[in-house]
Amino acid sequence: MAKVQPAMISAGFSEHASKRSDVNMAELVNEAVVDCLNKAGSVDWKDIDCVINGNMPAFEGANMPELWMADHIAAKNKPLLRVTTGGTTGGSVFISGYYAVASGLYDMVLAVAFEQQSCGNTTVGLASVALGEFSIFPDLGYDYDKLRRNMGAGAAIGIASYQAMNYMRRSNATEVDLARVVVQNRKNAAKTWWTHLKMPTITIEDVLDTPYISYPLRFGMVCPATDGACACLFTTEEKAKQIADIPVYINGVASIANETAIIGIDCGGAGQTDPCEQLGAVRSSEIAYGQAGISFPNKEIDYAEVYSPFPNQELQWVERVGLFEPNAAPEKYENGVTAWDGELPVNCSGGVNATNAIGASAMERPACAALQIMGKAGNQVPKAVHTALGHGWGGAINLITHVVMADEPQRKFK
Amino acid sequence: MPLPPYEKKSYVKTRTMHGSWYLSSYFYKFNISRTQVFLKGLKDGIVLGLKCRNCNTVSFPPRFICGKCLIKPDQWVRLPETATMASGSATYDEDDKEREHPYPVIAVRQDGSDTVWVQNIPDDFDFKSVYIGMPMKIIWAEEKVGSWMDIDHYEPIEDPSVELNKKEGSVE
Amino acid sequence: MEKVGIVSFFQIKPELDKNISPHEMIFESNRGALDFAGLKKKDVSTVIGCTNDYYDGKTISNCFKVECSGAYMSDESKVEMDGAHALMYGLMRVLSGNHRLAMIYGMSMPSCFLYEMVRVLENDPTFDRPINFLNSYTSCAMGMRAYMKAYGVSEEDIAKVAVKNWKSAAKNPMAVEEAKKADITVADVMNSPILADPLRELMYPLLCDSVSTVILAPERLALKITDNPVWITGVGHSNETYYLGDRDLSKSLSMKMAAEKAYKLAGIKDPKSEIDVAEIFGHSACEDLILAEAAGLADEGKGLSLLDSDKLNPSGGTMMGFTPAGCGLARIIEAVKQLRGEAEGHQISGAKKAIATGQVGFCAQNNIIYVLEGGGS
Amino acid sequence: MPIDLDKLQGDIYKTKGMIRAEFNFWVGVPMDKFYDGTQEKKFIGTKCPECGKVFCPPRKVCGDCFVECKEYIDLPETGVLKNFTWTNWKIPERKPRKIKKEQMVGLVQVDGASNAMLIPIVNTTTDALKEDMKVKVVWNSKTKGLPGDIKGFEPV
Repeated sequence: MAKVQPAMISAGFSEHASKRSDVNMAELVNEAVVDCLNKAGSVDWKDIDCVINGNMPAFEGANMPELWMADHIAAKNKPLLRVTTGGTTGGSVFISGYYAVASGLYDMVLAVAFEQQSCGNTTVGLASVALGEFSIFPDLGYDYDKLRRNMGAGAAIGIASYQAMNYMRRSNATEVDLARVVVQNRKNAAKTWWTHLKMPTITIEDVLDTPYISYPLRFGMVCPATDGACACLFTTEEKAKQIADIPVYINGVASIANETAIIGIDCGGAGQTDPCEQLGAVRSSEIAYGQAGISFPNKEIDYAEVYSPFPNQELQWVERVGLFEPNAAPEKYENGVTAWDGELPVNCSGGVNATNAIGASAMERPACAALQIMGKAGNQVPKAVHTALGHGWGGAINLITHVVMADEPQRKFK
Repeated sequence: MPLPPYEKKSYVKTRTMHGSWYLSSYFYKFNISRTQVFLKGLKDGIVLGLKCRNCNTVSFPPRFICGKCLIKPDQWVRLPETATMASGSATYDEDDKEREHPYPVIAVRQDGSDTVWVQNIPDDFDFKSVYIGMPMKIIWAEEKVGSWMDIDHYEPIEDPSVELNKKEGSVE
Repeated sequence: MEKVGIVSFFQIKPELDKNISPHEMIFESNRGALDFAGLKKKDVSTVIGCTNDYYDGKTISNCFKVECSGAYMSDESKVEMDGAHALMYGLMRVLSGNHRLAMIYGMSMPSCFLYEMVRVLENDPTFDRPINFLNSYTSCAMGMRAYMKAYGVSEEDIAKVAVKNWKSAAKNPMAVEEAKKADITVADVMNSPILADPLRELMYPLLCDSVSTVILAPERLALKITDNPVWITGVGHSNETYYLGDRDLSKSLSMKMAAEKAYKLAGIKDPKSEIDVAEIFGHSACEDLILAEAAGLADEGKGLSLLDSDKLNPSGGTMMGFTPAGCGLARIIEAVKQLRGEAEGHQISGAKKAIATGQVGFCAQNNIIYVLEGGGS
Repeated sequence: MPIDLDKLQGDIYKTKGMIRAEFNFWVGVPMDKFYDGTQEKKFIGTKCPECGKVFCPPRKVCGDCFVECKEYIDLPETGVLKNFTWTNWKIPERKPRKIKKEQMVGLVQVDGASNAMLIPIVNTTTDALKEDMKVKVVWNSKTKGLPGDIKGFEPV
C-alpha cells in the first residue's frame, strides 16, 4: 500500500568464488554495480539518487567499508546509507531500497550487498555473534569445555542442526530427503554463470558418503563460504515502464523479528521453544502477501527463492512461507514439483546452498526471483513466471526478510 | 568420500594486508540481578522461573525483560525438576580427533516454563536414542555451591507414551 | 514531502561509565519513549535500531536486541551509521505509508570499547590501515588546520567555540556531569594537552554511554497522539569521497548538498534568518563551524559570528556527551526540546525552526540534516 | 567448577572479551602494482581515461567519472605537502597509547598526481612543517613490497 509503487529494473552480480584474490572489497562490489548498470539500458550512473549498502560487518574486519568504497559504488556526492542485519543484510538492503523509492524521497536507488569472506575467518566471525553473550558463563560457574561444546552448537551450523532434528521429527523426513535438496541446488547452480559450487554430476549417494559435521547435517550438505556481490536498481513505476522491457514491481515487503532461538539475552532462556516453528517467517509472509494482495500463496506464487544454507531449511521455509502444506515439502521435492521444470520451481539459481556470500545472499534471492520474472535469469525456468518471492533469514534465526514481487503493480494499489 | 569436483575458477593472486580485531579489548556488561536469585535457588535445590505478569510467560533461566510485553517480569515461580527435550543435536568436535562418536547436545524446556536452554547430557549418551518431546529430569551436582553447574546434567526418565504409541501402531 | 511528526522521545542521561547493561539501557529508553506518548508496544509497527557491531563487540549486534528494544513481532531493521541515519530509514518507512508508528533508537557504550581504536577499522584496509596514521585525532586535526589556513582563523578562535560549547553544556541538565564546565576559559582550552596538533583535548568531546529513542508518526496520527508534535519538514543526506587527499577539508561538500536538498523540501529560502536553533554534530569544535557554514547558517569563513547568538548548539553540541551511533539522535532530541519549549536551562525563547545534523566518517564524510518545525498547538 | 560468589555482588557484572579475529585483505590488482613499484622504489599511479586525473595510490575507479582506470603511469619521487599534523598518540588496532616522540603525518601530493596521500613525514621538526612545502620520499633500505617500504617524506 505504498504511495509510490517501487519497481526493480535491473540486477547485477559479480563472479562468485571461494577466493576472489584478484580484487579488493571495493573492486568486487564495483563489478556487481557495473554489471547492474550495464543491464539497465539507458540508466547512467549519474541518474542514481541514492545508494544503499550492506554487508556482514565483522567478517571482513572493516567497519563501515562503504565509506571507503563510495567512489567504487557510484556513491560519490550522493546519499549513502548502510543497513546491516546479519544474515538478512541483503534482504534488508533490498527492502530499504524499496522504502527509499516508496517514500517518494528518491527516484532511482541502487542497493548493493557484498561479502568477501576470504579476507577473514568466518568461524571466528560467527563465534563472535554470541561470544559476548557467553563471556559471563565461566564466571557463573559454567564448565568451559562444556560451554564451548554446547554453545558452539549455537553458531549457524548448530542452530541448523537443531532445526533439522525438529523438522525431521515433525515431518518424518530422512537424510535422503535432505540430500535430494542439495543435489537439486548444485545441479541448478551449474547452469547459472556467477555461482560458486557448480556440480552438474552430483548424486544423492555422493552427498550421503560425506562425514557428519553436526548430526544430522553432513559435510556435503553445508553451504560454502563465498566472495561475491550483488546490486539491484530500483525506481518508480512510471520510470520503470520507460526504461525496462519487463519491470518487476515490488508489491510486498516485511522483515519481522522474533525472539532469539537456543540462546537468550543476559543469561536468560531463549524464547523460541521450537526452532523450526518460525513464527517470524509466518507473520512476515502474512504481511507481505497482504500488501501484495495475494490470498493463496500456494497457487498464486509461480517461483520462489528461499534462503537455505542447509537443506533442511529449504524444506522448512517453503512450508513456513505458505507454499506447501506443513510437512508436505519432502514429498513435493521427491515428485519434482520444485524442480526446474516443475509446477513451482524453487531456488533455480542454486540457492544459498551452492553460493553463500553471506551479506549478499539474502539479496540474491529476490534478485534471482526478479530475473526469472524478467526472463533474464541464468537458469530461466520454462514456465511463465508472474509472481515470485524472495526470502532471507539471519541472526539467531530470529530475523526474517520477505519480498513478494510481480510483473504487474499491486492489484489493490490506489 | 569427497564430493565430485566442482568447476573451479582461478583468479590472479594479489598481496594481502593484515588486519586484526581485538575482541579482547572489549568489555561486556550484564544485568545479573535475576541470575543471582536463580543461582541462590539452585544452591538450595530449588528450580526458579520468572513469570511476566502481563503475558504469563515463564522464563527459565530467568530473563529480566519480557520481549513480548516490553516490561520487566518480577514474579518468581517454583518449577518442577522435570523437563522436556525441546531440540537436540550432536557435535563432532574438530579439536578432539581421538574421540570417535560425537558429543550429544540438547536444548530442554523445563516443565512449566516457556523458554528453552542448552543443557548438558552425559558424554557417553547414545544420541540416536533421544527424541524430541522426551521427558527428562535434573541430576544435581554432588555439592551445590550456587553455580550454573549445580545442575550437573539432565537424564531421560521413563516415558509411558512410547509404549502407548507402539500399541497404536504409530511410526514413532 | 509530507510532514512527519516526532511524537515522543527519550534519552538516557549520558554517563562516562554507566552502571547498567546495554540491553537494560535500550529497554529503559524505548519503554520511556512509549510511556512518554502513552503508547503501547503493539502500536509501534516498526523498530529501527542504530548500533554498530564494532562498538558492541558482537557480530549481528541487533539479533540480541529484539526483546529489549520492543521489536518482537514488528518490522525490525538496523542502520549501521549514526542515529540520524536510522531516523532517515524510519522516516522512509513512515512516508511510504506501510507503517504508521516507527520507533528509532541509537546506542553505544564507549565504556566497554575503545572508540579511537574502532575508528581505525574504518580505514581503507589496503593502504591507510597498514600505514596506521589516519584516525579520529589526526583527521580532526587536519580538518582544523585546513579551516584555519583557508580563512585565517587562529587556534584561540576555535578554542572560543569549545568554551562556548562547554559553557552551554553546563546549563543542560542532560549533559554528562564531567562536561559541565561553567568556568572554563580560552586559556584552559589552549593549555590542555595536544591530541594532534592543532587539536587539543578540550576541543574534543567526552565519550559516554547513552541511548536516544525517537518515535515518528505521520501527520494525522501525530496530532491524535500529542498536542505538541515537532514536524520534520525537510531532510537532506549526502556523502562525499573517502580520500582526504581528494577533499577540501575546510568545507563540507556533503553537508552543503544535503542542506540544499533539505531547505528545498522545507521551503526555506534564507537559512541565516529563518533557522532559530542549530544542533550540529561536529566531531571537534572546529567541525561545528565547518558544518554550520556548509548548512548555510553563516558565510564561508564567517562561522565565528555564530558565537554572538545562541543559535549554534544551545545544548552544548557533542560536548554535552558524545555517544557514537547515538549522537545524531541526541542532537535531534535537543532540537525537539527547544521547539517544544521544554529545554530546561538553555531554552531559546520563541524557537520556531531548527536544524539537527548527524554524520559518520573521517572529517564528516557522510552528512544528514533535518529541518524541524514546532507549532502543534 | 569453583565460583567466586563475592565477585557476583551488585546488579551489573562486567566481563572481558576473549578472542582476536585476524583478517587478510586482498589489495586488488591496482594496489598490487603499486606495491610492486614500491619494492623497486618508485611510485605508480592510475590515470582516468575521461577526466585525466592521476591517482596515487592507484584506484580502479575514478569517482567523478565512474570509469575503470586502466592506464598505469610512473610518478616522480617528489611531491608537495598539502596538510599536516603531529601527534603523540599511537592508535594501532589494539589499544591507543601515548608515545614520547611525536609523529608527523601529512597529506602529500606526489608531483603529477591529482590527489594526496596520507603518509608520515620524517627527518624534520614539527616547527619546520609548512603547507605547500616541497618534499621527497625516503625509502626504507630494504623494500619488501609493503606499505612500510615508504619510510616517509622529508623536506627538500
